Amino acid sequence: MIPQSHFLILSAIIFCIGLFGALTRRNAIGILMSIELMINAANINLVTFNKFLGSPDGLGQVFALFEIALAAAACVVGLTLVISIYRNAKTIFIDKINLMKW
Amino acid sequence: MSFPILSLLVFLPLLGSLVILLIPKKKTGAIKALATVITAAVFIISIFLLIKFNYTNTNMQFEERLTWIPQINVSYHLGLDGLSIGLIFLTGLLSFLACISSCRDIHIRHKEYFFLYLMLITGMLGTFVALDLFLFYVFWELVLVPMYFLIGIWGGARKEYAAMKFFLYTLAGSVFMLLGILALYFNSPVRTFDILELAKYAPAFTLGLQILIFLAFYFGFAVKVPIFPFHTWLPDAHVEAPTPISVILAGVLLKMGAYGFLRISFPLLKDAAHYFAFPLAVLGAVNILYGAFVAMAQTDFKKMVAYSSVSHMGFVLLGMASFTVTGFNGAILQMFNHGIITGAMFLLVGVIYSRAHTRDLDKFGGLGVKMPVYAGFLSLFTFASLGLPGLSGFVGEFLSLLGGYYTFKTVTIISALGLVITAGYFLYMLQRMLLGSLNEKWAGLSDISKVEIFTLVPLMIITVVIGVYPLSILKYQSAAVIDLITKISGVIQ
Amino acid sequence: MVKFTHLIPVFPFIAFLINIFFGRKIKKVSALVSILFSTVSFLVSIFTFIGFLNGEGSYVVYRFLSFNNTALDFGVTVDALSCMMLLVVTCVGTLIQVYSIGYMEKDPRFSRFFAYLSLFMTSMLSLIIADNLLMFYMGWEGVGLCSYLLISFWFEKMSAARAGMKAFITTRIGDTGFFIGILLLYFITGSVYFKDLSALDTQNNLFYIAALLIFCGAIGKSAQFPLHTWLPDAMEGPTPVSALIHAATMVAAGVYLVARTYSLFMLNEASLAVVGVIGAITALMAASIATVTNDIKRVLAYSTISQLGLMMLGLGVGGYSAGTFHLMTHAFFKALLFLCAGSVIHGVQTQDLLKMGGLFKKMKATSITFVIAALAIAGVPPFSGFWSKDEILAEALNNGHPVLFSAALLTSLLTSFYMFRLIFLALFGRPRSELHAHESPKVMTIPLGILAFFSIFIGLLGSPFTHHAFQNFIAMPGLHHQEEIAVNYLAMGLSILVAFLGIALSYLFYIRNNKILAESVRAKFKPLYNLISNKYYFDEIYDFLFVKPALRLARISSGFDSGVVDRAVNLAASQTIVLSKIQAWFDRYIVDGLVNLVGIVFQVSSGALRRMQTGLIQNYLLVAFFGIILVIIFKLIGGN
Amino acid sequence: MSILADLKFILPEIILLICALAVLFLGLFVKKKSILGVLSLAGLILAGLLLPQSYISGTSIFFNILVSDSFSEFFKYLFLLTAAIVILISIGYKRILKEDRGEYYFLLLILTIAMMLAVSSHNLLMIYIAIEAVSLLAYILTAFRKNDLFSSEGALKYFLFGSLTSAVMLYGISFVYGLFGTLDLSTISASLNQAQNNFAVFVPLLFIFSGLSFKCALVPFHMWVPDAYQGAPTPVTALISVGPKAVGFAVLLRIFLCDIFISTDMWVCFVTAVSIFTMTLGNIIAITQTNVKRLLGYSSIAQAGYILIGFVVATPLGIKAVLFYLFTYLFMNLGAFACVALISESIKSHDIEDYAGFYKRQPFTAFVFTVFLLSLAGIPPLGGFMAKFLVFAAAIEARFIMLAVIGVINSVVALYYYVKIIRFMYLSEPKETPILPRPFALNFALVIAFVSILVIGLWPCPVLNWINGLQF
Repeated sequence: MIPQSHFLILSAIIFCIGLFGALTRRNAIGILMSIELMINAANINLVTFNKFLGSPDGLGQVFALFEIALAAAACVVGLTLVISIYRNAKTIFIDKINLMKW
Repeated sequence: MSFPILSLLVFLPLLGSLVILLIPKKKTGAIKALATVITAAVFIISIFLLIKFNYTNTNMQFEERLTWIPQINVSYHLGLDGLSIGLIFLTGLLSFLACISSCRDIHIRHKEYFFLYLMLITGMLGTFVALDLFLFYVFWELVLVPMYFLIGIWGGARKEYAAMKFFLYTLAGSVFMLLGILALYFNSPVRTFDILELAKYAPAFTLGLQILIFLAFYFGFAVKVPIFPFHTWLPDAHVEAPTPISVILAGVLLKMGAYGFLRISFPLLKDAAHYFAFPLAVLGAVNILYGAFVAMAQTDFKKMVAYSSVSHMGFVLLGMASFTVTGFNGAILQMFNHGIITGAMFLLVGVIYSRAHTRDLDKFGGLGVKMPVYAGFLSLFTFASLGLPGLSGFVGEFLSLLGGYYTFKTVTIISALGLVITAGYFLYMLQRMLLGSLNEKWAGLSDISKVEIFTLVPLMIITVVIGVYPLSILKYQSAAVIDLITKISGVIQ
Repeated sequence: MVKFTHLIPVFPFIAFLINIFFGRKIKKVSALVSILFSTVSFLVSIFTFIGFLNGEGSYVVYRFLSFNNTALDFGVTVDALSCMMLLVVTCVGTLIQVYSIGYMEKDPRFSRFFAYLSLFMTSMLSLIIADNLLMFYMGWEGVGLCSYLLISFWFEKMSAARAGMKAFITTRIGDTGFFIGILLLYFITGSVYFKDLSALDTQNNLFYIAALLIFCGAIGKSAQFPLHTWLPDAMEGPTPVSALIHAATMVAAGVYLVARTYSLFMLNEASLAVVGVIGAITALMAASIATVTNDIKRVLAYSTISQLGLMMLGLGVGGYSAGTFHLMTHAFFKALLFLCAGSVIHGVQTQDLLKMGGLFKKMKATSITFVIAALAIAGVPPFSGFWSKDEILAEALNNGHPVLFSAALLTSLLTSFYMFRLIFLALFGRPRSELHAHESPKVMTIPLGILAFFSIFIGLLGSPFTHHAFQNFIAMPGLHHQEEIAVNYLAMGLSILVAFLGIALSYLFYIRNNKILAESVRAKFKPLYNLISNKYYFDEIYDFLFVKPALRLARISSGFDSGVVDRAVNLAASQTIVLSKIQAWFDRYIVDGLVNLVGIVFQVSSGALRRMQTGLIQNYLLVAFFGIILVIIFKLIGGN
Repeated sequence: MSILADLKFILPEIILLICALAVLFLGLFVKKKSILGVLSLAGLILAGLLLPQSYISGTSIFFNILVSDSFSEFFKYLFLLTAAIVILISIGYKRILKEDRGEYYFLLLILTIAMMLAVSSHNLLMIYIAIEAVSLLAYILTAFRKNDLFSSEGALKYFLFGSLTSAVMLYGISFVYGLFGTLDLSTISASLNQAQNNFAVFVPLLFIFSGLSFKCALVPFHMWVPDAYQGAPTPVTALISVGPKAVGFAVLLRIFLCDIFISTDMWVCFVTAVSIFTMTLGNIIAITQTNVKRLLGYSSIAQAGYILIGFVVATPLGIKAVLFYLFTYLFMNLGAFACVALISESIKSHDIEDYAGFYKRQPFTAFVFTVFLLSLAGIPPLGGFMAKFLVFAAAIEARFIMLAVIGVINSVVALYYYVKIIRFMYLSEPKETPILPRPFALNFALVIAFVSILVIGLWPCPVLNWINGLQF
C-alpha cells in the first residue's frame, strides 16, 4: 500500500505548481487553470485523509465532491469574467489589464 | 430633581441651531435675530447662574445626573462649581457679543454659519459643565467640527490650511486624552467615568500609572491651551478665522485646555501633577517669553494678538504649576481676564480690518487722529493686556506670579521679564497703529460704529471693575480653589 | 470724623470720565471740569491734613483680594509723608492745569489732554495714599501709563511717539525689578502693607535684595543712573506735562517710594549706601550734562535728574527728612522752572537757548518768576532750595559721608552754574535771533506767581527760623531718631559759597561773554568737555556691551543715526526685535515646520505606498503570498 | 430530529429564496422595475420578521452543520439590513440597466442567503461552501456592468485574488481535516488545546486565516479592495464593503469563539501586526487618493484594522466591540456609499475635485455625507465614535497600550482624508449648479442610515443591550 505521505507530497507538489502558475502566467485562462490545480491538490488531500483516517462518515470524500462542484461553478464565473474582459479590453493578458491602479 | 437649568443652558443653542435649519436660507434677518436671541438667552441664564451660585459651597451646584449608557457606566452628569462658573459666564458673554459681531461681519451663507455657531456654543458650555469624562469628551470634540467649518468657510486667505491644521492638531491631542480617559476607567476599582467618583479612586494609583495617564491628558489639554511647542495651530487659526470666531477661539476655546488641567488632571492624578509641576512651570515661562518674542516680530496685527495669547496663557500655566492657592486663583482669574481682554482685542482687530481690509501694522499709523474713539478702546485693552495695574490683566498675572514665586523662584523671575517684552510689543503695535502721522490712504476711514462700541463696552466695564475690585470675580472661585488645593496637596499653601 | 481721604483720587477720576466720554461735546469746559475736581481734591487734602493733625490715622477702604484665609485690603495711609505729598501734588497739579488752559489753548485734542491730566492725578494720588505695595504699584504703573500717553500726546510727531514708548519701556524694566521685589517681600514677610514694614527688625540678606529690587523701580521712575535716558526724551511732551509729571510729581514718586519703604532700607546699611551712591552718580552726571545742553527743556530735564539724584543721596545718607524736604521744595521750584520755560517757549516758539536772549524786557512776569525759581534751585538763601539742599549737605556731613558730601557740593556748584547759564542765555544779553516774543496770557502767569511764592517761602518751613517745623512734622514715627536738628554752619557756608560761585562763573562766561576765558576752559578741559557733551558715552558703552554683537549678527547698523541720546535704548530695542524675529523664524520654520513635516512625511509615504498598488493582479497575489511565507518564516524562527 | 423539522430554523432563508426566484421570474415580465425592488424589500422585511421565531438558542441543525444561536441571529439581522439598504440605493441607481434588474435583485437576495448561511455554519465544510458562494455572487455583482471595462477589470481581479486565497484556505482545511478527523468546530477545538503551538497545526490554521483575511480585506490580502471597489457599480461597492467583510469577521469570530487561534503569543503577535499594518497602510494610502470610491475603499481597509483590535485583545469587551463596530460600520459605510452613488449620478464623476461646492447642489446629501464621513472618522457624538471608543476601551482594558496609541494616531490621520472630501464639498465653490432630484428610495436609505448613526451615537444602550445579550 502506498503510504499516506506519498499522497500528501503529491498534493503539495500540485499545490505548488498551481501556486507558481497562478503567480506567473500572463494569460487569465492559465491562471484560472492553475487555481484549479491548487483546488485539486486540496481535494487529493481530503480524499487521502478520509481513506487513512478511515472515518466512516466519508466526510473527506463528501467535501471533495462538494468542492468539485464548487470549482466548476467558480470556473464558470471565472470564464464569464474573462469573456467580459475580453469584450471590453480585447485582451486576456492580465499584465495589460491595469486600468485601475495606485 | 430641580429644574434642569444647566441642560437648558447647554442645549438651548443646539435647539436654536436646529430651528435655524428650518428657516429658509433667504431670511437672513430672521436667522440673525434668532441666533442673537438665543445667545442673549444663554447670556441671561449664565448671569442668573452667577446670581444663584452659592460661592461658599464647594460642592457641585445645579447638579444633574441621569443614566446615559448604563452598560459602561456613562452618566449624563452636569454640575457647576467655582472653577467653572466664571468660564460659563465668560462663554455666555462672549458668545453673545460675538454673535452681534457676526451679524455684521458675516456676509455669506448665514444659515450655515449660525447653525454651526450655535452648535459650537453648546459644545463649549457643555465642556465646562460636564462631570462625566465621556460626556466631557463628547462636548470637547463637538467643538471641533463647527470650528473647522467656521474657520474653513468664513476664514481668510489660507483658511483651508488653517482649519485643517486646527482640526488635526486638536484631534491628535484629544485622542490621547481619550486613551487617558479609558485608562482611568479601567484602573479604577469601580468602573466609572464620573469625575467626582474617580477623584476618590484615581489618587490612589501608582505614580507610574498616574504619569502615563497624566501625559495622555496632557497632550489633549496642551494643544488647546496651547503649550509650547503645540501652539503652532493657534496663529494660523486665529489669523484666518473671521473676527467673531477669533473672539470665541481666544476667549473660550483656549480656556478649555487649562480648565481640563484643573478639573481632571490635577485632582485625579495629583501625584503625577506634583511630579510634573516643575516642567509645567518651565513650559509656562517658555510660553510667556517665547510667545512675547514671537509676537514682537509680527507685522500682522491679528497674528500679534494671537501670539500674545500664547504668552498670556503661559501665566495661567505658571499659576497652575505652582500648586498654591494664590497661583490657582491667579490662573483661573487670568483665564477669565484673558478671555475678556483678548476677545476685545480681536473685536478691535476686526473693526480695523473691516474698514481697511488689511491688518499689516506697518501700513497703518496716525489712526489716533482719524479714529479717536477706536484709539481709546484700543489703548485701554492694550494696556489691560500688557498687565497695567488697575486693569484686569494685572491681577491675574500678579497672582499667578505670586503663586509661581512661592514654588519656583527662578522660573518666576525669568517669567516676570516677559512683562517688559509684553509692554514692548504692545506699545510697538500702538505706535504703529495710532501714533505718527496719518497715512493718507486711511483718510477716509470712519470711526468705530455704535454696534461695535456696544460689543466692546461690556468688556471694558469688566476689565476695569476686575482691575480695581478683583474680589468681585475672585469670590466665586476662592472656596473652590481652596478645596481643590486641599485635595491635591493635602495642605493649603 | 468722616473718612474721606480715599475720595481724593476719585475726584480727578470723575473728571477723567467726564472728559474722556463727553470731551468732544463740552470742549473747553473740560479744563474747568478737571480744575474743579482737582481743586476739590486739594481741599479734601487739606481736610485730611487737618484730620491728621487731629490724630486721624490710616484706615481700610475695601477688600481687594481674599483667598486662603488671607485677605488683601486696600486702604489709605494717612501720615506726615502722604499728607505732604497730597498737598504738594494737588496744589501743583491744580496750578499746572490752570496754566495748561493757556498753553494748550489751540490744541485740537484739548479735552483729551485734560482727561489724561486728570487720570494722572488719579493714579498719582492713589499711589500716594496707598497703604500697601500692591496698590502703590497700581498707582505707579498708572502714572507710567499717563506719562506714556502724555509724552506721546502729539503723536503725529514720530519722535514724540518713540519717546513715549521709550519712557514706558525703560521704566518698565525698573518696574519689573520692583515687582519681583514685591513678590520677594511678600514671601519673606507674608505682607505687603507698609505698616508691617516698619515693624521689621530682623537682619536678613533677603531684605537687602528686596530693598534693592524695590530701588530698581525707583531708579526707573526717578530716572536714576543707569535708566535715566528716557527723561530727556520725555520733553517731547507738552511743557505742562513736563512740569507736572517729569519734574514735580511722577519722577519724584521714586523718591517717595524709597521714603515709604525707608524702614526696609534702614535694615541694612548697604542698601542705603547703594541708594546714596546711585543718587550721587546721577546727580553729578546729570548736572554736568546740563551745563553743556542747549535745549531749554532738556537742561531742565537733566536738572531734574540731578535734583532727584540729590534727593536719593539725601535719603541714602540717612537724611529721611532732608530727602523728603527737598522733594517738596523741588516740586514747587521745578514746576515753576518748567512753566516759565513753557511760557518762554510759548512766547518765542523755540527751545534752543542759543536762539534766545534778552527776553527779560519782553516777558517781564515770566522772567521774574524764572529768576526766582533759578535762585531757588541754585540754593541761594533764603529761597526754598537753599534750605532743603543745605539739609542734605548737612546730613551727609553729619552722618559721616565725606565723599557723598563732596559730590553733593559739586552738584550744587554745577546746578547754580547751569541754571544761571540758562537764565543768562535766555533772558539777558542781546537777542541772538529774530524772535517775536510776547508775554503769555494771565491764565499762565498767575500760576507762575503762585508757584513763585511757594518757591520763595516754602523752604522756611524747614529752616531754623521755624525750628525745623517740617523736619519734626515729617520725622518717621517709630524710627530711631538720629537726626540732629541743629544747624551745620560748615555745610551752610559751603552751600552758599558754591551757589554764588556758580552764578559768578556763569556770569563771567555768558554775560561778560568772556570768550577767551570760555575757550581756555574748554581747551584745558577738552577731554572732560567732550566726555560730558557726549553724555558720558553712555550710549556708546551700552552699544559696545549689548548692542554690537547683535549688530554684527543682524547687519542693521545703518539704521541708527549716531550721536542721538536714545541710541542705546533704540539699539537695545532693535536687538530685542532681531531676537524676536529669529524666534518668529524659529517658530515658523522649526516648530511649525516639524508639524508640517509630519504631514509631509505622511503625504510622501502615502504617495510612495500607493505605488505598491500597481494594478497588476499578479503583483497583488505575490504580496499576499509573501505575507503568508513571512509569517511561516517567523513561526519557524520564533519556534514555539 | 429530522431534516424537515430543521427547516423551520432556516425559514427566513427559504422566504428569501422564494422571493429571489419570484423576482427573477417577474423580472422577465414586469415593466416597472421598481416593483422588483419593492418586492425584494418586502421579502427582506418578512425574513426579518420571521427571524426571531426561527431560532432556539444554541440548537444545532442539519447534522451539526448549522447552528441556530443569537450570535448568528445578530449577523443575520445585519445582513438583512445591509441588503435592504443596498436595494434602496439600487432602486434609484440608473447605471444598472432596466433589463438586468431582475437578475440583479435575484443575485442580491441569493447573496444575502449565502451570507446568512455562512454565519450560522458551525462546520468548516459549510463555512467553506458558504463563503465560496458569497464570493462567487460578489464577483458577478461586481462585474454587473457588462460593458464597463472598469467593472470587468475590478471583478476579474477580485475573482482571481479570491479564488487563489480560497484555494489556499481549502488546502488548509484539508490538513485540518487530516489532523483532527473532523470539520466540526467544537470537536476541533476540543482536541486542539494541546497542539496549539505545533507547527503542523499552525500552518493550516494560517491558511484558513488567509482565506478569511481576504474577506475582511486585511493586509496583505487587501490589494483587490481599491480596484474592485472602484470598478463595481456603487451599490455593489456598498454591499461588498459591508456584507462579505462582516461575513469574514463573523466566521473569524465563530472560529475564534471555539478557542481556535487564541491563547498563544504567536497568534496575538501576528494578529496585532496585521491589525497595525492594516489600519496604517489603509489610512496612509488613502491620504493621496483622488477617486472617492478608491478612497473609501482604503478607508474600509483601515476600518478593518480597527475592528481587528477587538480580536487581538480577546476579551468579552473586545468581542462586543467588534460586533458593535460592525453594526455601526454598516450604517456609516452604506450611507457614505449611498451618498457617493447619489453624487455620481448627479455629477458623473468620482473625482474628489468634482465634488467642489456640492453643498449648493444638494444641501441635504452633502450634510449627511459629512455626517457619515465624520462618523467614519470617529467624531462624537456619532455612532462611529462609540464604536471606536469601545474598540480602544477593549485595548486599554487588556493593556494593549501601544496598539491603542497606534490606533488613535491612525484615526487622526484618517480624519485628514475624510475631511478632504468635506473640504471640497463645503469649502470650495461649485463650477456649475444643476440640481438633480433625489430618488425617493435613496433618500430613504440616507435617512435610515443618518438616523441610525445619530441614535447609535447618542443612545447606544439598545444596541449594547442586544450585544450583551448574545450568547456565544
